[in-house]
Amino acid sequence: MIYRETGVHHTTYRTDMALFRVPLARWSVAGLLVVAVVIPFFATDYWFSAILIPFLTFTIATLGLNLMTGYAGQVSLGHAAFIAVGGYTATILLIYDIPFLAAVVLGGLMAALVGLVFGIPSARIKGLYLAMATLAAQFVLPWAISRVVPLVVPTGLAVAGGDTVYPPRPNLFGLEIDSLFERYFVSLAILVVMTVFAMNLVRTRVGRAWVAIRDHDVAAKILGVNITHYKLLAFAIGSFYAGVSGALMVFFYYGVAHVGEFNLDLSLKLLGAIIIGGLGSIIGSFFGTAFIILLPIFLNISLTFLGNAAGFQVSSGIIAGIENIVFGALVVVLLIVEPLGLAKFWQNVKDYFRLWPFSY
Amino acid sequence: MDFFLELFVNGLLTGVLYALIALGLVLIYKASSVLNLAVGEMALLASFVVALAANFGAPSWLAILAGVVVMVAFGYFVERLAFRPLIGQPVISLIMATVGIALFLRGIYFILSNKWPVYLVDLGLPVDSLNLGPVSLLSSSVVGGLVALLLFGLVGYIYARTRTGLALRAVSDNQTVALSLGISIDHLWAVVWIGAGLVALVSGIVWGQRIGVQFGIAILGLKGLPVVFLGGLDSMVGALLAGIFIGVAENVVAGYLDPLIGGGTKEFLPFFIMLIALWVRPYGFFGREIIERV
Amino acid sequence: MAILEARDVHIAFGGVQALQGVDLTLNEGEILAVIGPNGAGKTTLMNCISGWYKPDKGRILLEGRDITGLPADKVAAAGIGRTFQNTAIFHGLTVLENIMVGAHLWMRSNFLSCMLYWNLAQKEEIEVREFAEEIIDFLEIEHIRRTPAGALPMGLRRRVELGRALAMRPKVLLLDEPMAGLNVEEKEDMARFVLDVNEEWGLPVILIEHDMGVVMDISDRVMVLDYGRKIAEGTPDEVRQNPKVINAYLGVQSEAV
Amino acid sequence: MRAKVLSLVLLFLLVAVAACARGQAPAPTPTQMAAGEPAEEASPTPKPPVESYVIGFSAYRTGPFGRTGTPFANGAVDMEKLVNLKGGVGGVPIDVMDIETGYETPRGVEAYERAKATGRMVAFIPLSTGTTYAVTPKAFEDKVVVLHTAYGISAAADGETFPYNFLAAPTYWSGDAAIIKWIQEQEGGSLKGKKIGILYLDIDYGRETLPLHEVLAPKLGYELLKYPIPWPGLEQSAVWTNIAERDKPDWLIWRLWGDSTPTALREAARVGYPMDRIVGTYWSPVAVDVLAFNPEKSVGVKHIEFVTPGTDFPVIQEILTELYDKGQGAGARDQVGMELYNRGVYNVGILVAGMQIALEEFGHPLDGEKLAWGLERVTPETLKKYGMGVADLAPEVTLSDKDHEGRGFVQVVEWDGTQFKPITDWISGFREEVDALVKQAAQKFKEENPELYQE
Repeated sequence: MIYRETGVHHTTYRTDMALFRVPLARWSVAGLLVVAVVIPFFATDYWFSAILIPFLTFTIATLGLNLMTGYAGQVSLGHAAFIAVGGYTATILLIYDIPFLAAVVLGGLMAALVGLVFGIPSARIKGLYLAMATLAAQFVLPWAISRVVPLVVPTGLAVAGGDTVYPPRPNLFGLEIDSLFERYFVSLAILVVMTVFAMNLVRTRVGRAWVAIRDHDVAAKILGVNITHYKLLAFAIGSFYAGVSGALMVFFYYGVAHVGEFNLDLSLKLLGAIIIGGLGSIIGSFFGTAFIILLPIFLNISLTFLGNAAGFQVSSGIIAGIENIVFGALVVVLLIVEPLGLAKFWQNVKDYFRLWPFSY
Repeated sequence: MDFFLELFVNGLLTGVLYALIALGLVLIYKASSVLNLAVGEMALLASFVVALAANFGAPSWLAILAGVVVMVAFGYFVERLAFRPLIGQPVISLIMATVGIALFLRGIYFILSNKWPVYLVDLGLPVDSLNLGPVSLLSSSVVGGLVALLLFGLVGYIYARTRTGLALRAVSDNQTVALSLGISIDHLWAVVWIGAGLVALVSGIVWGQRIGVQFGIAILGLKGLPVVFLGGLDSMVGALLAGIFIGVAENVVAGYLDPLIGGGTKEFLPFFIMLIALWVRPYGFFGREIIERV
Repeated sequence: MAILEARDVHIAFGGVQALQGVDLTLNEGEILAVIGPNGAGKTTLMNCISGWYKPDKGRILLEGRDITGLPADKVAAAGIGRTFQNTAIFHGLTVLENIMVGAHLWMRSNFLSCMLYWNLAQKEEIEVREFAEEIIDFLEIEHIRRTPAGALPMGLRRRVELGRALAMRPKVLLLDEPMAGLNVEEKEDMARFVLDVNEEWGLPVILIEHDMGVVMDISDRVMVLDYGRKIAEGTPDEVRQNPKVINAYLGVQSEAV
Repeated sequence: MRAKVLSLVLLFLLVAVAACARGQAPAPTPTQMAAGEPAEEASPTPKPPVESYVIGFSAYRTGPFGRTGTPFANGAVDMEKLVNLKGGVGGVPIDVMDIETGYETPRGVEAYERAKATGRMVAFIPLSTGTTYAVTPKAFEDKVVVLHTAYGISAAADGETFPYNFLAAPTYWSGDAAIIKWIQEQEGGSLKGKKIGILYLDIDYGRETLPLHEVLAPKLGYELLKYPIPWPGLEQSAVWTNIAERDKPDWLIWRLWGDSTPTALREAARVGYPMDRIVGTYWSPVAVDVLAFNPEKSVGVKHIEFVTPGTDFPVIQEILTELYDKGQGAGARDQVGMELYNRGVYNVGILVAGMQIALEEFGHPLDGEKLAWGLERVTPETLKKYGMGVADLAPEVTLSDKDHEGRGFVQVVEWDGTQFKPITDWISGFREEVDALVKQAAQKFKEENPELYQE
């Protein structure tokens, strides 16, 4: 957040090591939370369903991927498959009357377990070769889901062989989570908790070990870090986040578990989100999600808007084409201009204000 | 036996075409350690351009020439505008850049195909089915396979016998050393991207004959991935052999297993083979192992 | 009293016999320098000791306990800390965090408590922070504690690496060319730190170094490797006089000069 | 340089956000469009009571199915223009919000919400199974008609369970039942001992009719052979070798979609499987698939239709003369009259018919609930009267509050080298079995989603 260090002195390590060291940072985080709480009172249905809720749910997934890939350096091309595992598990558990929160957590745990299994090759291989092993997850898991789900779900939309499942409406301690407003707040609360967890992880022993492995695995091992253990932990935690976000996507965003949504495209998008947002940066995950998930929508709307303002009758196909071109070019330009991602750009802004107004 | 033979031969031909996609990946990886995820989109654009030109009544040679011009220009500009400024960036950023380029190419394809829908690369090649004894083949596949092998031979020759090839081998061995020997990396990257564009042109035409000019060609880029990982990211021979191996294996296994277990083996098998290969030989069967030094 | 012993270590890569029956003894509280021409097998010996290579033959004992063939992280846990010839700091971490990674070994909080930053985790983090600050004070790098390590010049990197190894609270410290690429002032600083580590912390040190002046000044004993064999061992003065050494190493150098 | 680029990006983002804050894409407003056109002059009504009626449309001219999505989208947009040229719905123009989604469900959901944000959306055309699944529960709440012609949720044929979902076209089950019926006729009335293969994409859509065949096969005595094709199905030679060398089925029913279809055609030609023994479902092989393989070699291949392809209909002719001759057509002229194009026309047409019927009863302003009421009164007669010519394309649709399918009549069409031509009248079959499946599936949906039925 905004950092103004001037005049701030810590007298104990305890305060110096707090999550937000500077009062202003604390205040701006609090301010942001207030905004997040106030927004829904003004948001329209469109903002809820098309922008806010997808942003919240996808961000959890990007956070997980960033822990796994950005911090621990384990590139995954199968994140969407882990999302699917979490979403389906949670849905099925909800059908079997498991309480909402437990279903979400168990969905995450199931995804973590599966992620762990696909993370095993990381003990021997790394980089692109490991990415390929996770790509296999993207092909194997949906297949497995479409075979297993019809066996477990007592009902199912299609009469036979159906892997599309509508979850029952979740309820939290007896209160039905129904309106967009409630969905927003539950997602927001879970995202905040997950974000705090992620921030705690990366500033402590675990996070340091991950970055150490990412930056120099030989040195990390020789310093006594059990590399295999921490790589697997990264897979498990990253997939856990994916699973939780999958559960929320199914419950609050799509309203249905449909295996077709969790495809390779989504995996690539999430990977793009963390690269563009900033590898190894929590706030980068937020920026990246906004860029990848929301920018195409913004582009589409504004191109249509501009086209009309200029008096052109443009077919939506042309607009979509331009949208793709602009988006693809933006990705490349951004990588050239700011290779460390939007988070670095943000950091520059912060640094500028660090000692403001006495920046000499 | 006939059954097996037919599966085998058809798998073989498909495999050569997989190898063709993989060749585009290997070329770029060898020179710059980038996994080019836009390889499918490049083929798509190439086949679309050729098909469009043919659709407008251009004779075959002119249509192909149009494709060559577009792909050379593409290779040159993409290196110039996107990859040269990215030199020195982490590999993952470079890969992401290829995803950006893929989106860019898709956009162009969408706009053009919306205006001029074309369906097929029609170069007047025979499309009849061919019967070699008990085995039925598509003549276009046979032609495609031969073209692919020819291309492999050509690229192999360039690598082995020409000055540029020598420089390319030097760069793939060690970039810094090659630089200090006065080899211009910029120049080589441009050559490689243009080369990859031309390989994409060939695979676009061949696949466009097989499955029509359609978005599916872009998806085919994925099929190249298990192939290169099995063969080793930096080995052309590996790409060829792994392509053939995967083509044959998936076809034969799917032919025998599908009726038994209810299908689905075909899209998986390459990835299963790849997973196992990654366990047994983490750097592919022809790839170079990365030895870590402290 | 020997704290670390290597007995008859052999290792070969392909056809190259990198080490052929090397013995090494490190006594408590001493600085042992290992010298030898390039390719003599010094770093290979370090890698064998720290568990990165598994010797083909021979044993390595730490305080009498056999640590041969243990994975590197277990060797580290047993009490061997080291630095690297080509610095291997973690670019993405700050100096402070780099040093705290060194403390990873003896930290006990698991990922769950880290996630919650609760109780044990917080207490331990603060404790490690205090310890890390001591090291930072000791190495005189307070001003860069929050700088990303990737942005540091070589001299500071070497210092950070030393700090990181110290944070492991090792029983033995292996320093692989800690002065390579440093200028004269930095070398002096580094030599002073090595001596302080040895005296104030009471740590036995194995030092690989090319700079003969430094070696002769600060080491208690010197061991000379050539072509994977030990050709001499003794006090600096003894080694200096040893004709084999002069021939194999100093001799070559003086001829070249 | 760096700062400049970044500020440009930021500026662009600002514009985007500003545009977004309006909550809707200001898609081509039909009022502007119709301005100055003859229709406007003819009707002296000073100001329409409502600005327009919005039909949300998740179109895809891009993405993996862009090739097949394009003619459909163009048909829908052209029909919108034609309807507005003719004065819209009781003087109110319709606004087909053609939002590109690339066949992605998140974008489809966004399109739904964007159209809803206008406050005037009466209907939504999802055009993808995933989007249909995702918007259906929303439609219950928003009371907006979701029109999914011959795709989406087959159980929605049960209008009592799905008050706002309309197929207005046969379900997959009706389609396959009709195919079996037709094959039975071709085989002289008996299927005993015949082998019928189903070549299907191994996803929900492909698998959907298997239960029907499992009921019908023992009853009629045919052997059911299953050929699943894994997604995306660009390489199928093993399956086809099996078909040709081992099983040799008498007929093949196709349930493919998109890029897998031309590949299947090519493989059929390779192994020499007779084209005239292939009968596809509504979505494969369509004209664009055949063109992507080889028009001459595909002669005889068939699929079933719920609208008649071709240009020999007044409504299509009007589109050609009023729009394409004046250079205002949405797409390529040679795609007009393709079955996918005509389906787009039909989609908008049937909604307009429903609106006109509702208008007679309620007057302006209309909403989704009134539109649903109107659609439930679509019969061949009312469609003729209100459907602006689409009755010619699909003459046998009869909807009611119980039946949102419309009796499930299909037509078998055959490729003659240049286009698909109908070779049968409107047929249907095995209604009892199909109805049982619909009932069963609808019941399951009801049990799974009790909260949609509270009140």
